[in-house]
Amino acid sequence: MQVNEKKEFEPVIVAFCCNWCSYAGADLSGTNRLNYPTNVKIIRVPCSCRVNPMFILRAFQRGADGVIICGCHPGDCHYTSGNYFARRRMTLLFSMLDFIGIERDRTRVEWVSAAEGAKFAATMNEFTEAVKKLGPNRRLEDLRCRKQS
Amino acid sequence: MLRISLDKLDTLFAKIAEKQKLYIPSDREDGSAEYMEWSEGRKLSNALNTVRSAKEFFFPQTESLVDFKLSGKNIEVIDIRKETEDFVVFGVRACDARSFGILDKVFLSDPVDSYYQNRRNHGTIVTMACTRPSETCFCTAFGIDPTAPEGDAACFTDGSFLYIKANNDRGEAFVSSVSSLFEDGDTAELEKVQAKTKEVLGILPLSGLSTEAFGGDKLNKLFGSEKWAELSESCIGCGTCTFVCPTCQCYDIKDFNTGHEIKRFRCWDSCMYSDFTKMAHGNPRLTQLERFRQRFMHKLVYFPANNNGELGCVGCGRCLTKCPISMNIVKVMKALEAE
Amino acid sequence: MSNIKDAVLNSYGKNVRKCMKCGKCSATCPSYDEMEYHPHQFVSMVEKGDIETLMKSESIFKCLTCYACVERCPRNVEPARVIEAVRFAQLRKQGNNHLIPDMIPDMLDEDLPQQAIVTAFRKYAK
Amino acid sequence: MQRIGVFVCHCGTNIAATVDVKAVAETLKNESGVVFSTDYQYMCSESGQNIIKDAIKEHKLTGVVVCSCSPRMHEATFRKAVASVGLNPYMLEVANLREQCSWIHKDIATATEKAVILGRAAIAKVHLNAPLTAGESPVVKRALVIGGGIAGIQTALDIADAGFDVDIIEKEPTIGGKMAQIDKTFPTLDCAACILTPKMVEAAQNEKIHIHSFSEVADVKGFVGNFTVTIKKKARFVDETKCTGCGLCTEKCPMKKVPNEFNMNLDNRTAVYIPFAQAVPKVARIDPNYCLMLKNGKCGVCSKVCSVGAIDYKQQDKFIEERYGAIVVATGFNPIKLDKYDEFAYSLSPDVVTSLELERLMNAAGPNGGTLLRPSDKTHPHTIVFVQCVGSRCDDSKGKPYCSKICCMYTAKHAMLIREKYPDTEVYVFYIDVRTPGKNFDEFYRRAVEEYGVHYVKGMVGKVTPRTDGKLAVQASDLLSNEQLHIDADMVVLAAAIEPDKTARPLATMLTTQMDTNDFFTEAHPKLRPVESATAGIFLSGACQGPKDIPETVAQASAAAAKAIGLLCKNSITCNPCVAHSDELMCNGCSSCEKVCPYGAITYIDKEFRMPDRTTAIRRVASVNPAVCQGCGACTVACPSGAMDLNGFSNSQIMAEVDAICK
Amino acid sequence: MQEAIINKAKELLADGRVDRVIGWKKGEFSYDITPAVFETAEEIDAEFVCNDFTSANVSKYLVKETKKDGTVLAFLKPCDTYSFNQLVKEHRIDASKVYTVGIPCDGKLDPEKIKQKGISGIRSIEKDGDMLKIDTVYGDETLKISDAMSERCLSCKSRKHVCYDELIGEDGDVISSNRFDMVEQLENMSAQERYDFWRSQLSKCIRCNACRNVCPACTCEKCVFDNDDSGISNKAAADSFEENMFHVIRAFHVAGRCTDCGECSRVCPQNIPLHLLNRKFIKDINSLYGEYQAGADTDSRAPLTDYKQSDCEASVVHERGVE
Repeated sequence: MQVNEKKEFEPVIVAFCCNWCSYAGADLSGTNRLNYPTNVKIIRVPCSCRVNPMFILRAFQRGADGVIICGCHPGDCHYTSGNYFARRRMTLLFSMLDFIGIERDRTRVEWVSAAEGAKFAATMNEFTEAVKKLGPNRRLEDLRCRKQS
Repeated sequence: MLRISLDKLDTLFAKIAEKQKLYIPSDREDGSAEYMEWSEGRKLSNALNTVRSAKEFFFPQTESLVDFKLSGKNIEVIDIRKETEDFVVFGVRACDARSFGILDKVFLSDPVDSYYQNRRNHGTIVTMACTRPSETCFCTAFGIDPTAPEGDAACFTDGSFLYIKANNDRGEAFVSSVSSLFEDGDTAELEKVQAKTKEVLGILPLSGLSTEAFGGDKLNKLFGSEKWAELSESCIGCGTCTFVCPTCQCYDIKDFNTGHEIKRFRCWDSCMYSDFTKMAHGNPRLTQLERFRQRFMHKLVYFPANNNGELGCVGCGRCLTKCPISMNIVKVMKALEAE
Repeated sequence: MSNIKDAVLNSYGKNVRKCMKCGKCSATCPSYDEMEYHPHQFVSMVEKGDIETLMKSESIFKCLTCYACVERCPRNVEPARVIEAVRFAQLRKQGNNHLIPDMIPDMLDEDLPQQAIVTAFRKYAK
Repeated sequence: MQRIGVFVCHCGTNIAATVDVKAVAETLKNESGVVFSTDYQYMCSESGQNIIKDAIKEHKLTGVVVCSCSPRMHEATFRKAVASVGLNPYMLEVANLREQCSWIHKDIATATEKAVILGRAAIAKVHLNAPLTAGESPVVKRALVIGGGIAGIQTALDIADAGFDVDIIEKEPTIGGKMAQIDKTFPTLDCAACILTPKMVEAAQNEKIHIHSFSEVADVKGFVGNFTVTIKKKARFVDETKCTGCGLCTEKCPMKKVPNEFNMNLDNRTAVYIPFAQAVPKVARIDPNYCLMLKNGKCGVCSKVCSVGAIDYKQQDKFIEERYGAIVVATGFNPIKLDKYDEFAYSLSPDVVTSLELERLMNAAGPNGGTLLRPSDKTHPHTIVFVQCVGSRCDDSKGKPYCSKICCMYTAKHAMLIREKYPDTEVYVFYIDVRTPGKNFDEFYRRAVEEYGVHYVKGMVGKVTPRTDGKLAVQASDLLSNEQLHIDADMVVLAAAIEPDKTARPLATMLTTQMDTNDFFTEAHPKLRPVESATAGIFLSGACQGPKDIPETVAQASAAAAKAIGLLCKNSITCNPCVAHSDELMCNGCSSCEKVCPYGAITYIDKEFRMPDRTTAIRRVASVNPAVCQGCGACTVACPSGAMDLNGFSNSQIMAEVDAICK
Repeated sequence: MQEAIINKAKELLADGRVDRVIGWKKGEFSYDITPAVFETAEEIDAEFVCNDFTSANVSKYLVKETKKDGTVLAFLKPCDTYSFNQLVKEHRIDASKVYTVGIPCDGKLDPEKIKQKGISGIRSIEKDGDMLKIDTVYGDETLKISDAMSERCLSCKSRKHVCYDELIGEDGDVISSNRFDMVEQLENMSAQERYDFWRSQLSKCIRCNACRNVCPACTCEKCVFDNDDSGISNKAAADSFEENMFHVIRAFHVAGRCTDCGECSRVCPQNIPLHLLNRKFIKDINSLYGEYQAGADTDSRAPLTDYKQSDCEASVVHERGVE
């Protein structure tokens, strides 16, 4: 990979997607050839309620610039109540991150069903743009993990 | 003795900081004092002592030792050691000054700890005599005179002047580097202050504390004491006492995987922690009683046993003020003494 | 016009869209026959924003505020409060006196308590 | 250290066109633990699978990463392939290079870079994979149906028909439920008893079906395939096995003034009674609240007249324990109490009745022998007003927020029946909306209006006032003509909302199933799993899940039966190996995990542990039942100490993926 | 007060109702008081103390004490009863082995606050009306009691004992306190200001774990930060994210369980206002999911193990006013 001069900031974005809705939605946006940036890397989890706040902080520690959690729409959880728990946990966590001065736009929860390929792609485009605007995550990264260029 | 008016301290600090980094105790917004790097406008604290001791300048809480880099399937070992720059720590109290002697015995005896040695070689310790000891002070029990502190150079104050005196070669060099700001002056006022301070030392509540009952030969007597159970009962197993202690020198070495390299670092450890000195088989001290006992036995018995009877405590009193449950070495000494 | 609607909705403080048009309010209203617009119409006209018409109508003063409709409305729309809100909107308009002292002698009734007249002035006169 | 093989699929040009697959395979070769890396046209093809199998054998691979299409597509295929050569199928991970990489990106350089990162994440995860084995748990081949109404009966009949034993628990002395009280059914107007009682008899006679009438569920333990249920057989003071249902005792009983609940308390029965003529089981019961013998110890007439000696005044509640593989809940509904609706004068006038009471008034076996008479003076009513949505669609605390669904249709039925039998009667129906979705439903309603001349009025009744002349003054609104109507009615019929039976809530707690705020059981998925509860092995039948009419209830009953049969057919259930497990040494016993588990898979046990100070102590620790756990992972996050972890998606595995992506 | 408590302890020991007493023990000075277990009336007479400095919350010790045989008597201040209840709720304390006696509290004094006023060489501290008379080796000093009061006691949430077997003195009420003022003040700052505030505070952390070890909600058999397998264990106190991670995760782990007893801030040797993190969670929970006070009862569902279908979306954080 060549190092371009004055390379545009390319954020690292981690997307946690529940296996039943959002991961399938992501697959669908692929099947429909809907474009979204390569910055987004998806991690498959059984349910949005599997996402431990630790994972999110870990991602930021390791230099991720944005973290998005996608799950089934409220009421549609494969496990009936998982996304409701996830919603409370993430709301409180994001509020706390906001409280300690972390940019709000680095975190997001979005409900994407297996049929919403277009929504998935649109969400990822929008989220990547928002994170790009913020620039690199400097407040949450662990200095030891910063890449020496 | 050489002296400088206290209102000229800023000039003195500026002069020192010209050539090297200068650290002085300064007040934080929460009311406690901490060593901070001096820069224009930073004021010397009047506090008796800092929350953390000055040991951090030579034995930092966390420091990287070596890096390992993986490229393909090869591991590259990177020595990240660099020669430290010269620095001055100003305003160290007599108790903390004594602690370096204790740390030196651990880190500079064979095998020498090169990371520590590197810093020791580049750091100048300028001490400050006490004028207002507190009820938690008991340095005199360890033969320390807070009105005449050790260190490379010692400073004294009578309220209007700062007096300076070199204690060794490094101190001489330091004093001569700043002596242009000083003038020779009369010490009568200073002597009065010192006499007053000595008087106060005599009436402090802990002034009569005796160390008679401790030392390297007291192992068998003290190890099995029934008092340990009672003393350790309410210990919550935090590391506050060890981390604020100027003489605690235990550390752990761990690896941190950053994803692109492994950083091997060492960091302060506390014998109060359940995973202290954890080995393949587990932890040798399973209960808080054993861990608690370890800390005080180390200071009062094991250390003197290996170091010609010198006790591992300097009586700074930090653990007396900071322990969440107010259990401390004085209570331990008094309880064991009664045995 | 919309600010009148906003003002009415604001003083009403509930959601007119909850109405499912069952008509129980009108069914229950003791002043129904006196009214040009009936309680259920109030709700739907306020929702549509057709408030001027209501304000001009005498119906707003026919409501006894007996709260039968409030008590019985299954959707918690509470039509009496809608009517009250429209009435206030009308009363708060400057220069509209619905009660002037000259009208009193004709209306006087021996049994009418003095306090009612005072209250009526407070409510209906500017 | 794992020995990992990486297999990069071209998927024809699907992947290879935008991802440099050779470069991916080459780069991933350098990852730690990777001992083999290759690419191939179609990994899912037989020859592609053989490449994987051969490599496993040749390179002694302990882990496999396939970089191909979505794992939702071919994960199962590849798992089968690796299992066929003896590698645990859960040692395989799929990196999604097609749907989530090649198909969405255009630039080869960046797509390839992303593909490498996705591959690295999969490799990082495989490093921490552990072989997983699916557990098995046996299935008890017997089902329990809770509730003996039409839903329960139909479910039981279907399950029995498939050859499985099935028990029905009915809390009343007879099965039959609400349908037994109904006169005629819409939209065909055939007699309810004529179609229900044969089914009741069929259930009674089927040797696979065992009816526990006048019984309740006292306790439920266990999990799918293996429930243990304690049944409380309430004392009926008549020996079921001896009573022949001859009815002599009921004739002789001197206590004749007991309100007859089967006829909605519109007439009386005796203290010893059989609920109705076609009751199943046709066994008498003594009502201890009224029986003179049981109350005062003075009477004993029934005992004297019973020729088989079935009367047993000393009978006690009995508890029996049974084991079941599946449980079907069919607890049904009740009309709500109308005591909060003073405006309709329900408690003031006997001539204001609920629809279910009207059913009994019109029924041939009812209090008036089938002639519709006013309850107050037994005269023929000439004007009848029906009020719809009484307590349904209410946003207040008095009623229910939902539509009770059946009222529109049964009211049309009542109106039609009355107009047919008594053409001189004027019938008004006050409605908010008329809802008739269903086969032949709207036609039925239109017939009531067009052929039978029922007056449907869009509006609501505001007030019913009983007058001294015996009439009911009905004040209502007609919204379409914008007028207030005043009708002098002889009778007012209220379509009361229906609500789940009161026994449902405690039952749901015992079954660890979920309920909505209205106490209807929650289905596992509102669209795709409508007859299953979220708790494995518990199925839902009839109105306990939501308001339903008879055809819908029966359809759901059969569907629930089919689901139960599907379970009972199996000798054992293979459990999903990706389930949660608790590290007992770290578990605090705080119960957080238990509270978020939607399946009740977590229980707490007291276990003895060796403590650090070499003593032993009993600690409360969580224990996951792998047969019940579905692997959502809610518990793993609720657990503060990290004692709870999920196989296949462990904390360390997910964090390794995070690290690999962020590196 | 102390006398009544001592008499109660001796009485309960004497009639065999309890086998041990957990309370506080005299120190070297008037303020350095240590929680302790007493077994005999003699020990109690000699060393038991309950005064303005007995601020340690003893409820967490009951986790350990109730694993032993016999019944233990615990003296609980109003705020301690919330911790006790919460621990009972989480099955950490076997309530049948504890006899709880509620004792009144009108705020405890913070020795550090006294010393920060420059008062040194303290020999004794006595109350005199609303003033403290302090005898020091440097002469007599006076200080307003409110100036020496613990920060947490100045915003006390409740003087009501939520559980007790017996009560000494009168029970108080839940107080509508100003405890969220500082949280609100921070919320109204800009993100940069908030970041600067927390970075300056959290960078003081020396990872001594006192906050965690004293916290009655932190009773894990093994803390994730001590567990090498958890993936987030770390002893290093690097001046970077590690600090934030520790405190944020710790606050999250106790969210919905923290009773706001304030022990974390009391014991922090670096005076980091850690309770603000917990209070932020409490404030959010109260405003988003309805008022909830952990420890107020032993059977309600904690907010994070509960949900409503109508809960707000996480985007509520984005919709807030100040950026």
